[in-house]
Amino acid sequence: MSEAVALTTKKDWTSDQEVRWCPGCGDYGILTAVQMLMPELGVAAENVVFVSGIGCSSRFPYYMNTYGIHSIHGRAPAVATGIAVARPDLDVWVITGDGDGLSIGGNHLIHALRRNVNLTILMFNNQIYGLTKGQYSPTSELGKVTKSTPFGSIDHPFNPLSVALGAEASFVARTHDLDRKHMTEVFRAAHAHRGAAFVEILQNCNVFNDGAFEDITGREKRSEMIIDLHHGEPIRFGADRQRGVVMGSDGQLRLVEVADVGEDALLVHDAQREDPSLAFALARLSSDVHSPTPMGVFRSVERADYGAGVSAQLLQASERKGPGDLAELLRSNGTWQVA
Amino acid sequence: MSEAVALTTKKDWTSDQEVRWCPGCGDYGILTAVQMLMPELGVAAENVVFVSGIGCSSRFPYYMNTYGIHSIHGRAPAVATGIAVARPDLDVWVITGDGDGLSIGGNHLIHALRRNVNLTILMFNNQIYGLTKGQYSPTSELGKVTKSTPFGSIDHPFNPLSVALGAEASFVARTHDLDRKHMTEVFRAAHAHRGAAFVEILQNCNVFNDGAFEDITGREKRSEMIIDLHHGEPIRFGADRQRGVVMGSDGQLRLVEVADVGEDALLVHDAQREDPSLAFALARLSSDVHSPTPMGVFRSVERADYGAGVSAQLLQASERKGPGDLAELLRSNGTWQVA
Amino acid sequence: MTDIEVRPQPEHLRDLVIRFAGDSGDGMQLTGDRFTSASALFGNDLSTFPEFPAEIRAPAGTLAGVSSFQVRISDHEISTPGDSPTVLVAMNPAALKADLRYLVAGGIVIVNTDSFDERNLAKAGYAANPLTDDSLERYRVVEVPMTALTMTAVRPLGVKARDAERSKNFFALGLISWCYSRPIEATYEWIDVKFAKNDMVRAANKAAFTAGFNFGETTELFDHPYQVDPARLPAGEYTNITGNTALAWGLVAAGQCARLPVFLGSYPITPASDILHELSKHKNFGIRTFQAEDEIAAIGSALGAAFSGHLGVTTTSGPGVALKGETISLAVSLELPLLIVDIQRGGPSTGLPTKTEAADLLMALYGRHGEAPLPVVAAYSPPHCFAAAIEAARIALKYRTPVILLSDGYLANGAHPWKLPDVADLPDISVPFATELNHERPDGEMEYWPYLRDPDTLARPWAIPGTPLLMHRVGGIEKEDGSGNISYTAENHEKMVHLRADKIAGIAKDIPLAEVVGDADAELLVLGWGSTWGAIKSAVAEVRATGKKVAWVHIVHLNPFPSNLGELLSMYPKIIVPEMNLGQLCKVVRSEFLVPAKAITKVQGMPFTSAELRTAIEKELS
Amino acid sequence: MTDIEVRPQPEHLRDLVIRFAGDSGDGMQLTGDRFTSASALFGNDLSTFPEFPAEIRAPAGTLAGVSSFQVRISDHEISTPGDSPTVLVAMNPAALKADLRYLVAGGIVIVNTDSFDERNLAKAGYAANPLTDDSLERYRVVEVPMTALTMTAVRPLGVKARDAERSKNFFALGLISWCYSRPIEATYEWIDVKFAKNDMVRAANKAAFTAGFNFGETTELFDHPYQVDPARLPAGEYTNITGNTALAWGLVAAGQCARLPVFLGSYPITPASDILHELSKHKNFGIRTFQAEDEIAAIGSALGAAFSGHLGVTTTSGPGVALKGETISLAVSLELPLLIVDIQRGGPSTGLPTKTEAADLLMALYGRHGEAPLPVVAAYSPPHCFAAAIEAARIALKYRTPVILLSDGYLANGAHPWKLPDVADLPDISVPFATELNHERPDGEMEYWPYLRDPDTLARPWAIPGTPLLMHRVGGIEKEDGSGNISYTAENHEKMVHLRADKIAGIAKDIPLAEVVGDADAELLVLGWGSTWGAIKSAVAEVRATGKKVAWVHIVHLNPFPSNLGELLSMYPKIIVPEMNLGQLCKVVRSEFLVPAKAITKVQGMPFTSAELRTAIEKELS
Ligand SMILES: Cc1ncc(C[n+]2csc(CCOP(=O)(O)OP(=O)(O)O)c2C)c(N)n1
Ligand SMILES: Cc1ncc(C[n+]2csc(CCOP(=O)(O)OP(=O)(O)O)c2C)c(N)n1
Ligand code: SF4
Ligand code: SF4
Ligand SMILES: [Mg+2]
Ligand SMILES: [Mg+2]
Repeated sequence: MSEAVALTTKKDWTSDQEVRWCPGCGDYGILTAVQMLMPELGVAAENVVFVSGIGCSSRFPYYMNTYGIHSIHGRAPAVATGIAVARPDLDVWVITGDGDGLSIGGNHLIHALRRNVNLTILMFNNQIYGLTKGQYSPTSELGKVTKSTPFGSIDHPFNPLSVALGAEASFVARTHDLDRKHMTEVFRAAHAHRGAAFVEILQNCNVFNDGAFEDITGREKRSEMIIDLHHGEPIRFGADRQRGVVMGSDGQLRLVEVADVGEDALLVHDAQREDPSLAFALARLSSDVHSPTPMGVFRSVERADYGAGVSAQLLQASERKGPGDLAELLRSNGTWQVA
Repeated sequence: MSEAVALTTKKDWTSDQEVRWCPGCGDYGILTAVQMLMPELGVAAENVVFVSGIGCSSRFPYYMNTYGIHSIHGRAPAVATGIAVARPDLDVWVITGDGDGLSIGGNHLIHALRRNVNLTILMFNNQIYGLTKGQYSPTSELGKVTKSTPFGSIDHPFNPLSVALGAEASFVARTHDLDRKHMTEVFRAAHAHRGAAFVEILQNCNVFNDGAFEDITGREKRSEMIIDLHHGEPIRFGADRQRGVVMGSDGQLRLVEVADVGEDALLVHDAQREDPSLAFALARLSSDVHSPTPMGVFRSVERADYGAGVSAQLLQASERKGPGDLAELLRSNGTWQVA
Repeated sequence: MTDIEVRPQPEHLRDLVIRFAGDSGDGMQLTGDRFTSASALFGNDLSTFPEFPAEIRAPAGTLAGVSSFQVRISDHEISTPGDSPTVLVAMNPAALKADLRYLVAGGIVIVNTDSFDERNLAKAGYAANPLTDDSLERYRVVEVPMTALTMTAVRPLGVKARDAERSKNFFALGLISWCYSRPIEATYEWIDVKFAKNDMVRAANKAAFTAGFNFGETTELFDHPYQVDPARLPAGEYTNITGNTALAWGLVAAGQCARLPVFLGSYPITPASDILHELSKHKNFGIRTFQAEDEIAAIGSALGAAFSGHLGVTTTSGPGVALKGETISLAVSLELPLLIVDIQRGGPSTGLPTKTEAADLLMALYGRHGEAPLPVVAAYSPPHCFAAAIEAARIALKYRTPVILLSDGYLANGAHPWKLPDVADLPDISVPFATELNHERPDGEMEYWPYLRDPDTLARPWAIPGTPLLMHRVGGIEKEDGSGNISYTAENHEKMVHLRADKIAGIAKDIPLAEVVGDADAELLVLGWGSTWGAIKSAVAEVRATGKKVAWVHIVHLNPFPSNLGELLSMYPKIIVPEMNLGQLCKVVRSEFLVPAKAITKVQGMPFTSAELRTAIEKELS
Repeated sequence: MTDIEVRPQPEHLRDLVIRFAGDSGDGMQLTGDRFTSASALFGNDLSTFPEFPAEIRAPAGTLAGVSSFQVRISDHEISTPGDSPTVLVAMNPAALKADLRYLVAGGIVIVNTDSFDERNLAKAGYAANPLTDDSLERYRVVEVPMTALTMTAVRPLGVKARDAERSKNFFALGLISWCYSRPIEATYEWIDVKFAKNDMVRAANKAAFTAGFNFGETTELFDHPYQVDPARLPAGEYTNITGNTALAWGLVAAGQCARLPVFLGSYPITPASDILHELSKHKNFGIRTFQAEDEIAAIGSALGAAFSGHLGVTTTSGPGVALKGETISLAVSLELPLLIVDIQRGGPSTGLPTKTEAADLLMALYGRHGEAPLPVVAAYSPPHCFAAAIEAARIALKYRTPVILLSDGYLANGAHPWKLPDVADLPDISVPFATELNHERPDGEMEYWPYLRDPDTLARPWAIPGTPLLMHRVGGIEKEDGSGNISYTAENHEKMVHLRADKIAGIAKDIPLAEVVGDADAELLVLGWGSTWGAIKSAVAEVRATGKKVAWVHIVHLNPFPSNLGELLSMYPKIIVPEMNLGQLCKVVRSEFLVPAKAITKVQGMPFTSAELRTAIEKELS
């Protein structure tokens, strides 16, 4: 497609709708990152569809000058599946939140991932229900005090990446709203992936859950707290890349000082491995957002894309039987003549 | 409770309802295993509730002489959560199928697991929709030809254990309908676990998916094809326990000949490890049911049980504020007198 | 088979109702189907009524396990499978016990005596053997040791005992084929095709069939066979079709007539699953079938496909429609074409999954939050499911609205001959996609307004992804009339609520007027909808045959109603509405037209018999 | 504050309607709330009507971002927040632009002049500054540089400019408090508590409040303040309460009155979430609140809790009820007590989430597959939500049935003084659990039949887990009358369908008769339900005050209807039914009673004004 597409700028991808997020909301940064990335992707705006559910994050499609559906709570992956299966020629994005995508919409999400529907799924994880004014979400930490948990939440949270990996996702990544460059790289890779690409974006809700990710995303904290994953490279991090990750023969990942174990002992990241176990282990490396946390592309493996598969079966059928003939179909169970 | 409970036999746990599964269905064996286990569990029948959704497997509660609800398709975990949270004193079991539990009911299942609701969940996985006469299910293999996939399924299947582990399950196990002894051990362990215990049971549907698991569960095949997991023991299998599992420094599990690597190199199974990554890797060891497949308890870790947590908050509240006083509550926003 | 020629002359019957009854494992559905096809090809008019348990295979020999297939064949036009069979084929005691009650007094019972042993009698709940006590004296009992005879015929082929026994339904079919002079060649051919893959089974079934046929002839079973001549149906080419097949083909046709690819998002559920099965076979028509994870995803995907320019369809039964309510409400708000097919079954809740009912009408009309009106269309016979599907699609596409199409378990599984339409005569229901900017801004710039309506139909334009310049966003929040931008203003909301209502109400202009069948000047009007059509048709005919006057209106469009319905209803002092529910359409017409309509209800998981309706009508007339 | 003593004598008003309008960030809801509380404690009767955007914080300064709070206070009993304010406090141009239309001609506009700069005027879409052109000449405009004055008052405390500016709503509150002679001590105390954690903010708000109060007094703002005397309400202890709080407390009370623990399974949704929030605070009442993963799990868990012997409740709004339909149908089949609370909002689909509507009635009555009848109860005022919750629970428990309780966004967020009931006078709605085997088998053995009904109420016994010997299974498949075993037989199904219907219909015997308010002998009857109560009440009173006759019946029970409703309706030649939908109750009474009832509809996301209804009534009378 790309060559056919005229050069565009951020402006071309920006709709005329006024953006209605709270001042300071992390969503703005994500919107900008996407609007600035689109011109580089070589797709025509008329071939792009953004589908969302309900939530602050789900207002996103209104702000993109593309086709879009602001559907209902939790159902975006289902609606998007219909679009991607009906029209494999389209570039379909799903915008969802931690409540929209993991609470009410959890089932649609994991099925879209397992089927590997060709969707670029961005989950804005702010660990809270924003639009409904601050109840805890499936990613809120234990003990969280919110409007619906005045004595603290006792719900063990989901790790979105574990859920996705447990659900056969072929592409899984994580980024955060404060680093546009990182977001852009991750989004580009997700978009390039054929099939379902799941991206968790740590997003700050400055009104109902301000600073949730500060411990790892804060400018001064990042170098020590963010473990940036690169396929084929030993996993190292820290201001001087002095720390690393190793796998023990007991099947447990551990953080180490590179000096102690030597570069060669470090685990080499393999995002393309068929078996999702390594990606899963990396996703569990930090059980919260207060210790060193891997970011980037955890998993990216090739697998037949669902919509293409459906189309292929149609093609085969027509090739085998020829295009459908209605008159013939009506006679297919045997007929008789009445004179 | 146990000492209070009178001794019972299988008969006491068998309801007067006639069993309506197809002759030869794997469900019979599972029912027998459960009915024979109950007397050993030291619970009184009146404190036990079986909850199911819809499906052949979901007819199960009718056959148990306990309290029971045959609810609606996919919703058993939600209904059971209400029971277990309202009445932590009860012993609540969930019976579901691969369609009931992983297709329409997937979301309720993963949320019950993450919350660690005190439920013993038995999923009858026959890789087919039985009750609706044979459509493919979320666990059906690629290419499966069924009533709804005359040209073969193109849906990449779920691995039920991966889904459960990705959803924070604290207890995850697998067994099969042909080995009552193994089922009994696994069910006993699942029941003993406080919190959500998820058990996948490979079950043969001899009418619509006969022999789906034969390659691993067939009497003569088991020794070479079933890897029986035991906490704290090196993972070995084979007629002469000649094969084993090792973890490479690249984070990949491999099957090996024990002779080649030596006993000490073998991976020691640790079901009690906080990090679910090892259990996950073991769950991915076989990507189908035609190669050596681990069975038994993959994961069993202690974590606060949800219903108990809810009750604890109620208790704390009463202790802090004293029992609720309605008259006081009505005045809590300030009042004024009109003479 | 030359010996067939010399057989005694058959006695002619005008009409025959046979009920095949046996254990779920006995293959009665197959037997009934074959008998039906043979009769269809022979040219009889016919109507079938299969009944089977909710369990896949309830315990063998029990009442719960009985599976029956009732078929009526005749030499004249008929519209029901017959109130009560004249012949009952009972393969085991449970079948006899369960179905004898339906048999006409003096009817023929053909039993497989081999199955009447202690165990089976006990399982069926018989204290004594009904064949030996006098409990069957009111009937003509024909005892045939079918199992033994089948064995003798089949074992020589080297078939194992257990398998040989399995062929006994073909023995029964052969026997009945002789009794009622059915052509047999077609059945031999069918067996060849059906069991092509398994020589042994094929041979066994053929042998059993032949043995049954010859047994009828050689023994003194009846002194002569019977014969039902072909019916004088309107000239044309016919096929025998069930409602679900007709509906599936109607959807295929709708796609062709609209020149759109069809997208079916569905989740299996009895009795709707067969539509998914049928459509999934026809991928060469460009039909995409998607088995979703649940009903909500099914309709969600169909809605997404509709947005993308496909004919979006979702098929289900009552419980599924209940789940789809929120998404249907979204579809009403998005104003996109969408078909929701509800094959009704017994409720509430799981209810009676394999039995019929028509109690989802009010849910179809009102089962959504907010003011969310949509058209409702109901099929009235198995063949009509074809036309109903095309009509529902026509309305959905032309008015950009979700449409609910109602059928039920009785139509779904029942079969009836269908005079094939000429494909060339099918309506063109295609609609144009929007391709141009349609609104001029104050600054003279052109832009696209997704909610700028056609003044005539009030339908909004349908611009699909891939169309340059028409990029736009739609959503469930209230939209500004015209621009479609989010709007929370009071006036706009009221306007949009009325526009959506007026759009649906306006469809009345675009559907056929209701027509009175029978005596326009009668005192009593029978108002019907859906599958009661067959029973009402014959009941009305029977009553009128006695010289009494009665009028009948059967409506296909339940929202909006035909524009002349109110006027028609007001012409009759008495109105009765037979429904397989507690009076749902009756409620609506009473409210709409303030007429004293009276509901005639039956909620038994079974269709009305014409006798029941005849009685109801006569009661009103006297 | 001694200087307050020497102020000029206030002029007495009988009634005052103030509308505070500003940016979402300006804290208008807080200001309005405080003014309301002060007036409540002062003894006025009052009624409030908050309005806010669906966005958390729509862009500052835009029309979309305007948040308003209308409050009416009076010295006599009132039932509405007033049709149009006499005073509008506009904190910025957008607020003026958005809300001026509501103001009575000649009304007072108090504006914060500091916010009327180029940028804000542009954002609000003003070409020219309305304060300088003549566009406000029909009003009395009071210009106050609130931001600047607040700054001067607050900066000395060392507050940062940005924060200081934030206190301007307290300046406005102080100013209004002087103008309308509100007691101020309570507000000082409230600020102390509310901002206890932040000394700086506390001090700032207090300073701003005082500055505003003094500004009113010291400047020549008005030549004198106004005063609204306490209302002569029935003697008793009062609190000011919103519908959602009253409903939540009603659920707490229901648990106490039933001597059952309450289990709330809920999923957050506007405007119902506050009920979840409120109940989650009261764990010391043994109330369990469970925030489920979705609405289906919410009701599923509540149903499970009901099976286990709790008072199961689920709270939601329209979209949630649409999702719960299948489970409600299960609850109908299981015949377990369950409360489904629907706080209605603008639809269809996501619609107008923060605005009110009453268009879920038909869904509540019919939105399920199969014949699945259930009782429907509707609250009519904020305080009535308390009693309505107890009544809904009473019916659910006594008849073992799901009950839908309807409220709406207007009741949910609106506040009204409530004369506290004496807790001792609340009804005992407890029901006994089954503890004994209840059926004797032929062999003389006793067993438990879960569907053996009370001949009187037709309710089935409620045996909860933990009860020895009463182990039993229930499910959604049709059940045999009595034993509750699965049954597919025709007769039993019909019997059960009628039993379920009769049980609900029979509740009519157990609810109060409908009562006529006003002129029993009038020509016209106004039939109302739900939150239209307030507007109908004053409209009827106004019309009658002019000497015309009108009768009014307001029903709380929408299914079944009070047993005398049909008789009452038949007595009036003219019937109008005001509804915030397209005429849903109207549809039902026309059908039930064949009366020519006429719908008066308003679907604007806003309640009827009494003027609108007065006009409607007078139109009918002339
Ligand atoms: C069926 C339904 N249930 C509930 C709601 C109310 N609701 C809207 S958004 C939302 C959660 C939003 O949280 P999230 O998905 O995390 O998005 P965020 O606002 O945090 O970006 C809820 C519960 C709804 N709109 N529809
Ligand atoms: C809401 C709803 N959708 C669909 C169905 C139809 N249905 C009943 S069981 C079933 C699937 C059964 O498969 P599974 O859960 O694997 O159970 P099995 O019969 O194989 O034991 C389906 C689709 C239903 N009863 N309710
Ligand atoms: S509430 Fe939170 S998430 Fe929503 S717009 Fe405001 S800051 Fe962003
Ligand atoms: S259909 Fe399959 S799963 Fe169901 S009862 Fe029969 S054999 Fe068992
Ligand atoms: Mg969120
Ligand atoms: Mg299954």
